[in-house]
Amino acid sequence: MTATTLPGEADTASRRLARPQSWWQRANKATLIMAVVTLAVCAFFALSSDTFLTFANISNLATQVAPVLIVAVAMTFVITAGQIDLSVGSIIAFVSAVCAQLLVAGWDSSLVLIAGLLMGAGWGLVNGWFTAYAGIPAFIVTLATLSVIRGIALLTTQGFSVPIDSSTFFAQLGSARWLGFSSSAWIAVLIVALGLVTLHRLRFGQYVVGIGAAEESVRRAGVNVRRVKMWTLMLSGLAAGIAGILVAARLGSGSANSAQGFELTVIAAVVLGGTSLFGGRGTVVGTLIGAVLITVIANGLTLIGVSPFLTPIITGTVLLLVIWVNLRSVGIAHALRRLGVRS
Amino acid sequence: MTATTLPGEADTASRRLARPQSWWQRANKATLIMAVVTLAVCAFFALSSDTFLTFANISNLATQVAPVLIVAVAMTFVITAGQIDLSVGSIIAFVSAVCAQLLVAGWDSSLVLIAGLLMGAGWGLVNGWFTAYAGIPAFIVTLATLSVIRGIALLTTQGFSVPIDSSTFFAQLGSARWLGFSSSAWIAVLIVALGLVTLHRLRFGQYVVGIGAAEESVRRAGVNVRRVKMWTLMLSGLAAGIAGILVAARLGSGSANSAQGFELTVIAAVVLGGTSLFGGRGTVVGTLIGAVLITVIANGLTLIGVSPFLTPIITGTVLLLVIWVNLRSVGIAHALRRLGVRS
Amino acid sequence: MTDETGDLLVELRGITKSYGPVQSLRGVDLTLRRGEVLGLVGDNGAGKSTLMKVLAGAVQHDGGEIRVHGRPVSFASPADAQGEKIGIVYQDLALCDTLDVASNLFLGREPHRGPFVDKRKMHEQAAQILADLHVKVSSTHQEIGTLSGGQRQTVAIARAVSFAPDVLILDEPTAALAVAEVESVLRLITDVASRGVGVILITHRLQDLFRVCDRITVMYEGESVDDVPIGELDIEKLVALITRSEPQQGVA
Amino acid sequence: MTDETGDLLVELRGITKSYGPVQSLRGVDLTLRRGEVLGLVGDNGAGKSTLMKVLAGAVQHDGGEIRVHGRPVSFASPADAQGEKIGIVYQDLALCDTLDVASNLFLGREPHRGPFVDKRKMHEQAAQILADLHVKVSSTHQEIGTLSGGQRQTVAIARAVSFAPDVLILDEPTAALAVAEVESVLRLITDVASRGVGVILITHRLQDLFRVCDRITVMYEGESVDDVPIGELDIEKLVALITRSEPQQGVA
Amino acid sequence: ACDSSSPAESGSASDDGSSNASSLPEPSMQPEGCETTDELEIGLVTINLQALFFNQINEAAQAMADEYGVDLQIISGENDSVTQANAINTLVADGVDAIIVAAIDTEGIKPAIRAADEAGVPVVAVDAIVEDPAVDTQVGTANAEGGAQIGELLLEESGGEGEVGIVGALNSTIQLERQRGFEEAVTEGGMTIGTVVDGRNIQENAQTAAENLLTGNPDLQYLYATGEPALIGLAAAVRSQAAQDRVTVVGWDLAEPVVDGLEEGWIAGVVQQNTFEFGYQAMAAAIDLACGNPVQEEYPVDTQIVTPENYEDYLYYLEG
Ligand SMILES: Nc1ncnc2c1ncn2[C@@H]1O[C@H](COP(=O)(O)OP(=O)(O)OP(=O)(O)O)[C@@H](O)[C@H]1O
Ligand SMILES: Nc1ncnc2c1ncn2[C@@H]1O[C@H](COP(=O)(O)OP(=O)(O)OP(=O)(O)O)[C@@H](O)[C@H]1O
Ligand SMILES: [Mg+2]
Ligand SMILES: [Mg+2]
Repeated sequence: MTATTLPGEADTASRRLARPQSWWQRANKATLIMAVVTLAVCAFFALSSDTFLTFANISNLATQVAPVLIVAVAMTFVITAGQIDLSVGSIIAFVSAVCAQLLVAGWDSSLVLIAGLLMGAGWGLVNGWFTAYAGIPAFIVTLATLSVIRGIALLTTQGFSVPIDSSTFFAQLGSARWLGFSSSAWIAVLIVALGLVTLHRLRFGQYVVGIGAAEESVRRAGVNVRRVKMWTLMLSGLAAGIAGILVAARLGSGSANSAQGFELTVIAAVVLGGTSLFGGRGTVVGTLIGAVLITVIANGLTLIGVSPFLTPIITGTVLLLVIWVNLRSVGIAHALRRLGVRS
Repeated sequence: MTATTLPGEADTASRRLARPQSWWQRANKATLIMAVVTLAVCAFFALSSDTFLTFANISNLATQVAPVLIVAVAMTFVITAGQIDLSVGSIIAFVSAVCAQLLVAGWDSSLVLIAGLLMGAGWGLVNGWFTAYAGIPAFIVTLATLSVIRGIALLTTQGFSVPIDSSTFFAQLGSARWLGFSSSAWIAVLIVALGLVTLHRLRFGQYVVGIGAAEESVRRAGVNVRRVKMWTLMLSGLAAGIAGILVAARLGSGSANSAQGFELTVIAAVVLGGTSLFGGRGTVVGTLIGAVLITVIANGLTLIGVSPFLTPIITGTVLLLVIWVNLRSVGIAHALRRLGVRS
Repeated sequence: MTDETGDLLVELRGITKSYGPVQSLRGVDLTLRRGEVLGLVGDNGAGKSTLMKVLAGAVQHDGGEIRVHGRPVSFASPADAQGEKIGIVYQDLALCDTLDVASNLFLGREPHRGPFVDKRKMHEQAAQILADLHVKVSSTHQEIGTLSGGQRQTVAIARAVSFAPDVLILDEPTAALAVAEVESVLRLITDVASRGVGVILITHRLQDLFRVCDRITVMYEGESVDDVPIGELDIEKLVALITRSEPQQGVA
Repeated sequence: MTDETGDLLVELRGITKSYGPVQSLRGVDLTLRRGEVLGLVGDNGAGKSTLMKVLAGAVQHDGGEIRVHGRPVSFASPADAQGEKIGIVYQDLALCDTLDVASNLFLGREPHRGPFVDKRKMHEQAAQILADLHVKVSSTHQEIGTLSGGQRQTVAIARAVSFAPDVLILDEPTAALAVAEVESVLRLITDVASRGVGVILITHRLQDLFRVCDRITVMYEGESVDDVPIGELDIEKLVALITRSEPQQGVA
Repeated sequence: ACDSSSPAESGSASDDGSSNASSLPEPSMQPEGCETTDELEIGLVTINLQALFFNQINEAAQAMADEYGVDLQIISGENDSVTQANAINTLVADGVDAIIVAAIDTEGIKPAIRAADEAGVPVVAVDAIVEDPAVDTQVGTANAEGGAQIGELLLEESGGEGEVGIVGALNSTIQLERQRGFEEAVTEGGMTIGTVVDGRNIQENAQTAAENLLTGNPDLQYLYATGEPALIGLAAAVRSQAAQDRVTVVGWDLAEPVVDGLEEGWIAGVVQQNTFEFGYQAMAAAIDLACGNPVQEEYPVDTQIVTPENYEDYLYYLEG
């Protein structure tokens, strides 16, 4: 009854409403702080070890972080959608072992690469189908396939670590370098970029976030939530397939013993990066930082020659500390910002 | 305006409202079906192996299921409250290793027992404090302490297992039997009973369920949700302490390398039992069934002489199958019920 | 405003739905014509929301028939109902708390350029729609979870309307709205109805029904018990129909 | 019905609250006397619910002072506010979906016998309370998550009332209720007020305010802008106060 | 008690062994056996199925069991001592005639073994030495001694000076023993122990750890790996860091990627346990125990040191 709309009023109102956010508003404060903390950790290691900042070590770091990062980016989608994938380590073992066997059997490298990707995606599809269409919680499904997939890999290899002929293209993938960085590192960069675009720029990403927040609401919006959920798990399977190929290529052998406990490292990286385990919030940049942080800690502690007995203790403590600082510092960031505005 | 309440009307209405539910209404259908499936699995093994139903084997089974079950009951509370505890395996290793060392150092068994319980509860308290009061997600906290706790255990033992003198009361706890069942089994029974009462009859249990469903609502109801959350994690730590003592007593040694991956088995048992990983729904009876099912599968497959390579494959497949049947069968149960009513 | 001879948009016959032992719908009939505003009333727990969820495909009914545009349909999912151009504002709103206002508004049909969501366009269009509806939010970038109850509800209404549906279902759309916003929504209803859309309005604000409805369907304990043109009713009679008692003198 | 000379139950002075960049409350004053029914009105997003969360201890304010019974208090948690006998029905109800009706009703103060929750007594008492309030649910064993919107709301009201608070805050308690239930709630409000309880009623149904309130406080964009005895108002004036415009002729 | 030839010969017998149809080397001893061997049931509880090492023990045991018609039930301990204890209890309940066990935790296995002994089931310990009267027969070598042997070899290479980096597995008692024996030998010989890293018994973890070890210690000359995954990971790390020219590596357990290193000479020596003999002798002892025949208390199986000179003689271990 008092809606006396002047001409153009709605227009200015709408312009005000859609005003793009400033860089600071858009930035995820927690991720920013996390980046700062990671830099601080790096600075500490750089001061304590001469080798840490050498190009050789940085290149090493990039290679070492690659498999974790690749799977963690995909896992970011899985966790953001409120699911989880515990089978990634087993898929890596499976793909690396079977690829090596196929190479031994005389398959061409390119075929084996394709087979590796298909196997990864295939296992992901199995996980996804049981989760999305049979309605079994992803935790259970992937816990079961974790055991099944590694079991099959063990069965086929009988415990042998299957060597990969270093003259094959497959093996060279492990040692190929470009601008001083390994192929693994470049692939990881590519996948992070793809992950960023997919989560923040594609409908799929919107639905993944939405499903994590309120699956039923997304379903009622007419989205095929089952397909989206299946896709997330397929992506993590595919990523594990890629990681399996890279691990095998780098080691020059495929083994069913690879990547045990890998899932926990990956999930740690994702959650450390600020993605909520209950779904609905996820960031690929955070995952990148989380994966780098975990790898840097392992690398740095070795470089400064810490006893292997102390390594897990220090790693755990640092993780806890980092998250703690991070949580506190959303407040700190606002306080700083307010100071900045005032001055 | 049409509220023409006749005298006594409210009374009959209230009696109708509070009418106790029938046994069938109260029963958790999923748990019932799960019990039926577990019985079916047992029947299968009983038919395939003469030994399965011997008293010796059943007594074995009871001993084998005990540590998993003890921790799983506590984990039911943790998961129902929407938390998780990944550090239970490490706590078991820690308690078993340190208890053995204390015994070697000449402490009296009773003191060591108390120390073991305190250590378990103490680590649980650490987990709980960081989760409830520092606000760090339980997954991260316990992932970090998982690494720290086992690290400390490894450090103190230098990775070697510490023998326990079999003449101590502590060691005898491992071999003590009553009515043919081991002390572990009886303790597990006791803890299941305590768990049942606590979850379904105490306020604490109500709050645990409520916090899992809607933490903020419980907080607004004036409940100290932080304390409740801390308690759940302390309970799982304590349970892990008990399990650690029993494992050490049974093995006659304490090792920092025991119970690796134990957390996954425990969580599998809990989730298999129908407790929701997202919190808000939990059943101790379901957990009991889940733990028994997992143990029976391992035991049965050994008895019927399945190849060890096939064991993980079969185990995973059976788990998936069981859950699948279970999900379908809530519908089946209703259908059966309806048939039953009609006939 | 309405077109009494308009063709039948929606026809529900004998819809039943049980949740385990609870029988929420025991046989409901309902019809909706093009350009008509139908008021659906009933006591708390009468089954109104359940019925609307069935019509929107969010819930599958056990028995009975749904006809849209005269054709029998069966909705396996909300997407199917959307395909028949049925739009709905759910009583619980069905929003995603961690997505921003614009994303919620366009959930499921984001404007896109090639494979990419066109975020700028999405926010601009969202701002336009919200400004048109006089929705009071400060930015289309705000997360839905941080909005006030009324703000959330207006976003949900904006969402349903912007689908340009043939059938618009509003399940207590004004429950949390302030006076001016209620007026906007009522105006909106007559607006869309005059463009030929069939509207089903569920509300407990009976006086609103008299301002926009053409016909009232009354539900009681899971059944449709009355179907009366608005002209034959006054507020006391309506209350009596809802509570299944004789009309009384005192009026709320 | 009210006692104008009654002692001051609640006094809020200059309450402010920001969520990051959003300033929800910019300085709100409010007073409530014993036995008084205070209407709190304002546009959507005006900050009414936020203010009530502050008063109920669910949210901590940034600045300003809260006095209860004349003593300055600071609520670190809802438990503290309950300690001062402040009861509230939240706009979002704050129920636990997987608990049953009786458990929700008694959450935080379950009847117990020794260390055990006395489930039978709990269900009996719950049934009594619900029957007294004419709440239409089929069983106290039903899970809250499966109730209809109106049923949930009545349970939340029953919950707040059964605390026997000194201060009762009702944040849009009748939004989802059917006519008869609204009447019950209004009757309930006058009832408890006559027993000396101070009631704060937030609602967008302005006509209800005139039936039960003694005084109206108006909020606008995070500030309290008016505080007027009900006698000085009619519905047009009230609408004008809420929307900050001149009173007009046409009435909703 | 048996018609055993000297166990040391078995290594040189490899050439005939690999031409054998089953591709397994010939056993160096056979059980005396009895009439009822084809009714016997024997359980074998191993550590895990992921290492070639244990699978070869299993293979050999299975081959001999097949030959005598014995029903062999193999159970994986999945790296968990409780699982092993459970397995032994279950086997006893099942009424097997003998149990062979490769213990994860040489202390923690004792109560289960004692229970088996009380139930009248004879127990053979293979690989890891379990010092308990309930064990009827021990088959295997002391891991600490093997570590010392390879330490001696490294001392020869280094001339008794320099620093050794170690890639270990802290979660394996056996490998910790190997590490301890090695450390004692080389420090006595004048070398020092440098950085120790934990490969967690997983190849790519070992690789990452070894890479960090190599980068962090650019002057490091000598390296030691305590098990198969550690050695494979270490070898991959040496290649990826192109450190073949500056390092000398010793370790445990022959594997295909290791052979290249031996060929190129930067792997100076590998301790290879005679896994097949472990399997055969354990099985033979188990059968004899089940038959009630007398057996020796110990069957020492010599460890073999594979070097760039003799590695070709040992390649039969890698034929799957
Ligand atoms: N998922 C469910 N499980 C069990 N019972 C349910 C479920 N959903 C609804 N019901 C029951 O069905 C009945 C009808 O609910 P519905 O939400 O349709 O009522 P309504 O007419 O919309 O009421 P209101 O006016 O309060 O919104 C209620 O008694 C409710 O308890
Ligand atoms: N957690 C939060 N984060 C950010 N902004 C918030 C948060 N909670 C509330 N707000 C903002 O504060 C303002 C006041 O909200 P509030 O819920 O108090 O309004 P209200 O007066 O109750 O409105 P309604 O009548 O619609 O219920 C709104 O603009 C809302 O967007
Ligand atoms: Mg409804
Ligand atoms: Mg509000």
